[in-house]
Amino acid sequence: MPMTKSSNVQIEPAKESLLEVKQLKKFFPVKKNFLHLNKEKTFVQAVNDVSFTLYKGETYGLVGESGCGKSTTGRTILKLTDPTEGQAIYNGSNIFKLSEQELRKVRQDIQMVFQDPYSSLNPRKRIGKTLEEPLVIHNIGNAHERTEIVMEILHTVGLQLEHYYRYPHEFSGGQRQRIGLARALILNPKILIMDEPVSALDVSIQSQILNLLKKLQSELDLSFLFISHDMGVVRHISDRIGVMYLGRLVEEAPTDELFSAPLHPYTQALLSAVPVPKLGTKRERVILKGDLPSPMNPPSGCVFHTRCPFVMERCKSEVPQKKHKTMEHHVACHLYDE
Amino acid sequence: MEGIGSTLTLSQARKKLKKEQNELLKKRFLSNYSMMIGISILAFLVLLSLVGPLVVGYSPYEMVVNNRLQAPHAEHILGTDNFGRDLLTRIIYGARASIGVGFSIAIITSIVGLAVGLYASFYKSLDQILMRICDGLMAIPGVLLAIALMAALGPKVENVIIALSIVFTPYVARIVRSAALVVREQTYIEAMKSQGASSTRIIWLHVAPNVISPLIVQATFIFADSIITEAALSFLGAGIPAPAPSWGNILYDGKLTIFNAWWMTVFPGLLIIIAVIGLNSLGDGLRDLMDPHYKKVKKRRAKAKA
Amino acid sequence: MWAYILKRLFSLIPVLFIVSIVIFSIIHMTPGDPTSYMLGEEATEEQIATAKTQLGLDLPVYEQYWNWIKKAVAGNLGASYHMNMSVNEAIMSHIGPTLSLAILAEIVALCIAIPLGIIAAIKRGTATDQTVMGFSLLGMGIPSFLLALFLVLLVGVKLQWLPVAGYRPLEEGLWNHIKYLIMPAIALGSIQAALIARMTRSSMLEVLNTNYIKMARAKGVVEKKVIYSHALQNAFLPILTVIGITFGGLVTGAVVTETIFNIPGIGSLIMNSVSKRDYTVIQGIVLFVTFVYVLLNLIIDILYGVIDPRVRLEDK
Amino acid sequence: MTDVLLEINNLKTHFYTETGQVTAVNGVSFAVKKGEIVGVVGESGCGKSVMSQTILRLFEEGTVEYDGEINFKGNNLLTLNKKQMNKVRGNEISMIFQDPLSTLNPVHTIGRQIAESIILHQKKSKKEAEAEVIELLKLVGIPSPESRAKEYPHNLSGGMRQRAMIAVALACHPQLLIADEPTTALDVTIQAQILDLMKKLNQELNMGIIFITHDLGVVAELCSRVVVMYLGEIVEEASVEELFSNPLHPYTQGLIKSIPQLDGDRTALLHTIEGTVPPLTRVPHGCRFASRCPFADEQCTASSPPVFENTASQKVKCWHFEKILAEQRGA
Amino acid sequence: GGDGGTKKEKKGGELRVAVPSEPPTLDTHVNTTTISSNIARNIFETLLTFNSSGEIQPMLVESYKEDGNTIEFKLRQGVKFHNGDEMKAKDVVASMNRWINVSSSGKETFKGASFKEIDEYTVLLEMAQPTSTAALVLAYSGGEAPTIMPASVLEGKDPKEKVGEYIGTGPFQIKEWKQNQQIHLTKFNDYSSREEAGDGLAGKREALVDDLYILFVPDSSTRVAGILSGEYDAAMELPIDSVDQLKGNKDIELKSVPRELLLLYFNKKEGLFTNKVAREAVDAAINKEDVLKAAFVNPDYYKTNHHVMLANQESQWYSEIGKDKYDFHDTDLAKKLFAEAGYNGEEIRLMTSRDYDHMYNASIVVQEQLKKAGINVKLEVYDWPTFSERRNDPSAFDITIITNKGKVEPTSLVWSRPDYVGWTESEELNGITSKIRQAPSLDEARGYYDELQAWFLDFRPAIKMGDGDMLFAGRKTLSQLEDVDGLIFWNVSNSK
Ligand SMILES: Nc1ncnc2c1ncn2[C@@H]1O[C@H](COP(=O)(O)OP(=O)(O)OP(=O)(O)O)[C@@H](O)[C@H]1O
Ligand SMILES: Nc1ncnc2c1ncn2[C@@H]1O[C@H](COP(=O)(O)OP(=O)(O)OP(=O)(O)O)[C@@H](O)[C@H]1O
Ligand SMILES: [Mg+2]
Ligand SMILES: [Mg+2]
Repeated sequence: MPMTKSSNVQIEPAKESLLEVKQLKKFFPVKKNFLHLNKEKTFVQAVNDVSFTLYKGETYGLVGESGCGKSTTGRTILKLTDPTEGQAIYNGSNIFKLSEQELRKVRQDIQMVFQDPYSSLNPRKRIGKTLEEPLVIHNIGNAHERTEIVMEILHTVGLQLEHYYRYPHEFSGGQRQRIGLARALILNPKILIMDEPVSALDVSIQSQILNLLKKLQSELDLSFLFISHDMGVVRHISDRIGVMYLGRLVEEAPTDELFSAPLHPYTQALLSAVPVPKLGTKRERVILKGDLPSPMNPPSGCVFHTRCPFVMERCKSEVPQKKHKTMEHHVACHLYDE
Repeated sequence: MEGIGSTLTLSQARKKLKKEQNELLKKRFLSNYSMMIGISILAFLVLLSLVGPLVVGYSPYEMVVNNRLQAPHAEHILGTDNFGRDLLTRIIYGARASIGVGFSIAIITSIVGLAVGLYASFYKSLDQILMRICDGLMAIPGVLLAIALMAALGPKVENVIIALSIVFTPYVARIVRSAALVVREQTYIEAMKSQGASSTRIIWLHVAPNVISPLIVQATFIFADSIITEAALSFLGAGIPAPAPSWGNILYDGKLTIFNAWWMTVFPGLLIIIAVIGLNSLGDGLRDLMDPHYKKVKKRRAKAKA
Repeated sequence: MWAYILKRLFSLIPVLFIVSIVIFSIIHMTPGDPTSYMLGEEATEEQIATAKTQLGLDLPVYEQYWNWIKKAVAGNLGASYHMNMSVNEAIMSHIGPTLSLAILAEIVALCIAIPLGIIAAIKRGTATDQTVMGFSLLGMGIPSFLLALFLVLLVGVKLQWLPVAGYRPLEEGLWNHIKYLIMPAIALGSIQAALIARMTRSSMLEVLNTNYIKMARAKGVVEKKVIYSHALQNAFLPILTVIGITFGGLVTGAVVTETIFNIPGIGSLIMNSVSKRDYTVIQGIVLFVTFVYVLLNLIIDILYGVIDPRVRLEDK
Repeated sequence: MTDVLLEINNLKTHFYTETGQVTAVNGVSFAVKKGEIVGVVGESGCGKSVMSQTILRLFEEGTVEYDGEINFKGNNLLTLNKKQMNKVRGNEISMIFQDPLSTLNPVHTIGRQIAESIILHQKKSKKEAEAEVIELLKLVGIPSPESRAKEYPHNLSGGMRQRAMIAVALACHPQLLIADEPTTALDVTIQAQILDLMKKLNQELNMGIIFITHDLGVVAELCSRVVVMYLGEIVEEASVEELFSNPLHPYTQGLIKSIPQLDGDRTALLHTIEGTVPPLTRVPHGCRFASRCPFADEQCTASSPPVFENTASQKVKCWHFEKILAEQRGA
Repeated sequence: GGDGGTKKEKKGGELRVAVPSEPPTLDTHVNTTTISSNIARNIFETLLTFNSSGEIQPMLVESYKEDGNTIEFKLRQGVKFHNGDEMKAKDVVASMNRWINVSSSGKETFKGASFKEIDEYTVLLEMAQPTSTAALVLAYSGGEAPTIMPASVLEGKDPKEKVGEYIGTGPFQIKEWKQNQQIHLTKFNDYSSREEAGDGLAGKREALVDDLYILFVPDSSTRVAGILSGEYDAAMELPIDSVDQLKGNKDIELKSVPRELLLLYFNKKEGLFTNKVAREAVDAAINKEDVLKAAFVNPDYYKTNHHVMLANQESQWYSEIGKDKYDFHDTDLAKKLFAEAGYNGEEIRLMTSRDYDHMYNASIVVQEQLKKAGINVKLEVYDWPTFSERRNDPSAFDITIITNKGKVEPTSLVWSRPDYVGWTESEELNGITSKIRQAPSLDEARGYYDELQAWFLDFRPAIKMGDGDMLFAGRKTLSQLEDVDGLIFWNVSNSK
């Protein structure tokens, strides 16, 4: 397949872009023993130069190695941690530059489901109250109506009315995850950032939830940023998928294209490693060799070169640039240089 | 999933559930022994200070010097003080002053200290300022502050309360801050932020409930401490104006005669302890009411008996 | 971290400056002046007036302040009006007893409080819990002077085990030193213990139900270690804070105990200076104590971070 | 046979809540042999985690009551005293919790938490333990383990925490490992690595594993036997081959159909099981799945089905299993 | 030579005395506090002194001769200061002239007087007029005692500046003063004692203990506990409420001396009590014995004394005047008198301080008694420095109750001073005072005491309630413990 030149590709605004993340960087300083005075500061480069666009009504799946910065990307977009660099353009303004007041409005539109469902629930609050909270914050309905809404949403995510009065520790992992989802859904957001929203659900409920999400999306024109490890789930829900590795976005493509023709060696390895719930259908796995690199001192050049089966000399020194295969499919890998 | 059961049954179920929860709330409240004990003790004390004066046969100032320091006997149930005044009467009249002072100070310091501690834990720049103010306030001797305030504003109970509140607030603030520093790093606080909750809301509705239990402990301590300290201040002319009784100044009078009149220290001391127990039980009960893990222990006991 | 420490230490300057102004104003707002004590009960008005002129108390307040702060900046806090020594000396000579007493009392308090608080928390709702907490309420409610006097009468007068009052510096032998401090330390310590025990209990209760405690148990860690190494550390911030506060309070607030046991500490120095209106000493002590508190709290704040790595005091 | 490592008999776990007693695990029985990997799947909230924590008796004393037997190497764990129990915990049986952030102690470094059990149970020095910690972290695929060992849980990503948890659990080479959704936060490459590790340990050390998961792919890859739970009960138990080729319980069938596929049409709605799980406070009298079951009839709502044995290795708790079996054969 | 006490006399050892407060200074010339003079007189000595029956005796002088406007003192020879120098006339002149200059009693009694050196061992006091009380005042070792210190200490200094070096001729010398803790005195080995037997403050003085510790113990219960446990060998100012405990202990000897005059002062500059009738009304309203009882608890420890001097001075100063009226109190009369004085319900401020329990307790009772007479009395309690400031402010109070120390002669009683609390100003009083002071002899002066007493009861610059005792106790290991205007620590041995 001939590769288009990266330089002169113009992406037509076929769809209305809703959220645009540009060159996002987030470095965490590494806490040192405070007696070591003179050492240089080191950073965990959790997110390094990530850009992508979320269009209206679409789902952007974010996959990648554990610890590669997916959650951090999600949290940073909402400015839950301060970004080191970069922009997140929503409604024409940079979220990172907003005043607290404006930020709060944006946060009504962009909701987040946290990866860790238990710790994201206040242990002292009954679930009902926790769920009502966003309604109160944004002045929706009166006390009675709010209770109604909450009970409704509990039901929607497959929980019972009784659960309204329970405390978080009385729930199972999957139930908590659904509570997190309910909390994010309750405000009718425009964008939903979901960090592993179904990982703790059994497939039957998972499918209910995924169906629900799809339904909501089509009805309300929602956009999702969907972070997950479950390739099956991602495939099912996403329109486009970004693959991250060690803080960088290495490949981005429409779902079908990614699954049928993954370009980046990491993506290929990833797809090959998915376990299949059928016996005897073991696939040929691309086994990644080499040590896992650390985000504290990522490898020079292409961050994947230490484990890449196709590694070349230049990979070790040169950072690969983004190259477009089609308008929507691009990859950062030297293999596809002309 | 999409089939949200028939709306009718659903709303019925909701109603039933709400009723059930209301009953549970009542039950929870009533089965909260600490709280009940606390409320009864405090109610008793409040009643004592309100109705007591109408019942006793003496005036708190009425003195027969010749009867000074009589041990408890029929005529003076709790004995007499060093001026021959009826101790019971003075203790009853003193209740109003002491509980009033103790309560007001405990409440004021709790509220102000809570606010200061929470905001300090939340905003780094404020932290520097507020905590340094606290350091300074803690360093200024309370007695001096009290004398100065009394001189400036006159010896009134309100001023005692102001002075002692200033003295005690930093303690509360620091305790609250320390607990809040941990709470504010929790993921659920981040979750609230992501929901667009204002800082005020997060601080008061989400962080505050999580720091309440150390606050309660500190507040009870302050309650007791201020009852006693008030009396120490009245030595400097900064307390409840003499010869009005308060538990604290009865105690201090008792200290001078501690070698031969135990009743002058024991009775007011006992009342202070009772009041502390009352307030504390109330606090514990409040705490338990908010503790998601607590009720069950009760349940088990109930069951074990059955 | 160092930057943070430096920043905090730097903040001492404005703090001390403001405190100095505040204390100066308070002192001059307070009626009475050093002469009332200096000259005795039967002093004449004329004597008082001359004394005031001598002491420079007739100057305008700002001038007095200026004269004082000039020297204070250089570390000279002035001379006591009443004591035959400089304020620096006065503080130094009184800090020893106070420190010894405070440390001993804190040890007593911690030895009683932490185990009791923990036991109460573990045995929540049981008779043990109620007994322990009952005692701690007793400790909270009982005025310190009563406890002190009770100890004096019982241990000092009746049993004659320990001297009733007084103070011997460490140079006169460790036992001689300690012997005089045991009773006051117990009197102070047990009241502090009451507060710390309750704080320990309530903080522990917050922690004992968490999942990581479950996890520690799942690892087969013995209960004692679960409590002391896993739960306590998580619950320790408020406890540390009260320890800090009570320790700070011991530096200044042990007035009653110091008086009853006749220990020449900072507390009684403050009280004495206030009742003698020894302005320079009051000012000096307040600055000194502010300094101590800022330092103490800095240490505590740093310890917060050590104990609980989640606590962030600096902005990232 | 003596090669049974763990045998659970009619295990019940009751919680006391305000609204009354809740039985989260209701009469579960199954066994794990030495060196066997048993998968546990089931509805979210069906009691998998509760069951696994019950094995180690981890609930707050006084809020729960256990019933039944948990025989581990011939000893009933429910009757052991604290001291004996502590010898078992972490050493002979260890556990990977579902929720890695809240189960890691926030104030201890990862390294310390892993070293703790090594020092405790293997009586090793601190130094030795530290070296072992690095090894373990490497084993579970955490990059730059030396520096990561010194970090606190909140500094790690979800997957790293989970791997740290796994390292804690594997630290003492337990005879039985209970893994409660150990790989949910891991990407598939790491997951594959972890699964390989478990398999290796399983074979080399003859370690028994109870593997709770929702990922039927993982089950297929790893387990030899599977237990399917629904609302506190085991509804089906089968060898992994039988489960995928011949699921008998309607719930199991529903589960398998609900899996999102890596191929085929991805725009269509996923298959779901109709209805919702009834709350534990209102469990139906008869078959607990009846309200959602396409095969349900009066018998189902009237009385709870017993456990039927289809083959030596496949048991199912359904009145209609024969009908279903027949249908499946026909299909 | 005197043979001292009869009890077993052990030399050496230490004596630990608990006193309630710390002296502001030991410079006796400028200080009126009891505690200060009490400690200082172990270090410093005066030219003259009193024996136990209140008669004037020589101390540092061999002899003295009064002659109209002058008194000539012959100094004892060989008296050593603690710094080793011998006491000579120039030291006496320097000390006494400074004293006349700075002390209020010096200024009052010796206005225009000065000391002159005649030769090395003779000094001459020249006064503006003959003064009957001169020797008395010079012998007084209470507040503002005219003690002798080396001229070298005083030279070149502003007389008003406090002396920082305490060098005297007394039997003890100062070793160390630990602020807020104790004063440590040691035996002065070169002390040259008088030869006469010890009697009161006069006669032989000998430090029988090597170390004398004066411990500052502000808390009265601690003093009691300390003496009970043996921590202290002696303790001053014990609370009268603990008498039972102390008496019950067989190792302790409890003693008391009359010490204080309890007086109610009127603000005669401003307010209701500028009116004599109002002052009379207060007198009628008060039951003095009740007040005394509240202040001094036990009839054994107070005297219902009607005249202005202390009851134990009656051998010197006594007057029958007013004795019959002492018990008089009549609430109705008081009401009538108040009405007559034009009192109509305004608030009367009774000011007191809790730093002195006697004052405070008395005030509480007075307030109650005045209330009974229909007076709207407000009690205002202040700490001592505030009190001290306010009592000098005519607009700050109406009544206050103060305990004053007894004085050797009536004209130095403080209520008579126009600049003291209450501001007593009366030509008549000035007349009587001069008469007493300028009487050619003390006996003659005593004759005017009745006159003074009559004036006091008529004018009522203050109301005298009675006398109160100071309670002190010593362990029985002490050979003796006496109080003459304060405890005496020489000639006391400790067999502990
Ligand atoms: N402490 C508790 N008190 C009361 N009920 C509880 C408690 N813990 C769990 N439950 C209830 O027990 C049931 C089983 O929970 P469990 O955590 O075992 O589910 P699970 O099978 O692990 O589900 P998931 O796959 O979602 O983690 C749930 O319905 C839950 O609500
Ligand atoms: N608060 C923090 N302080 C320091 N480092 C952090 C912090 N949070 C995350 N990191 C680091 O940032 C990197 C990316 O973490 P992140 O949580 O975004 O990963 P992730 O892609 O979500 O991984 P996973 O799939 O395992 O959840 C990791 O190396 C992690 O250690
Ligand atoms: Mg993540
Ligand atoms: Mg679970």
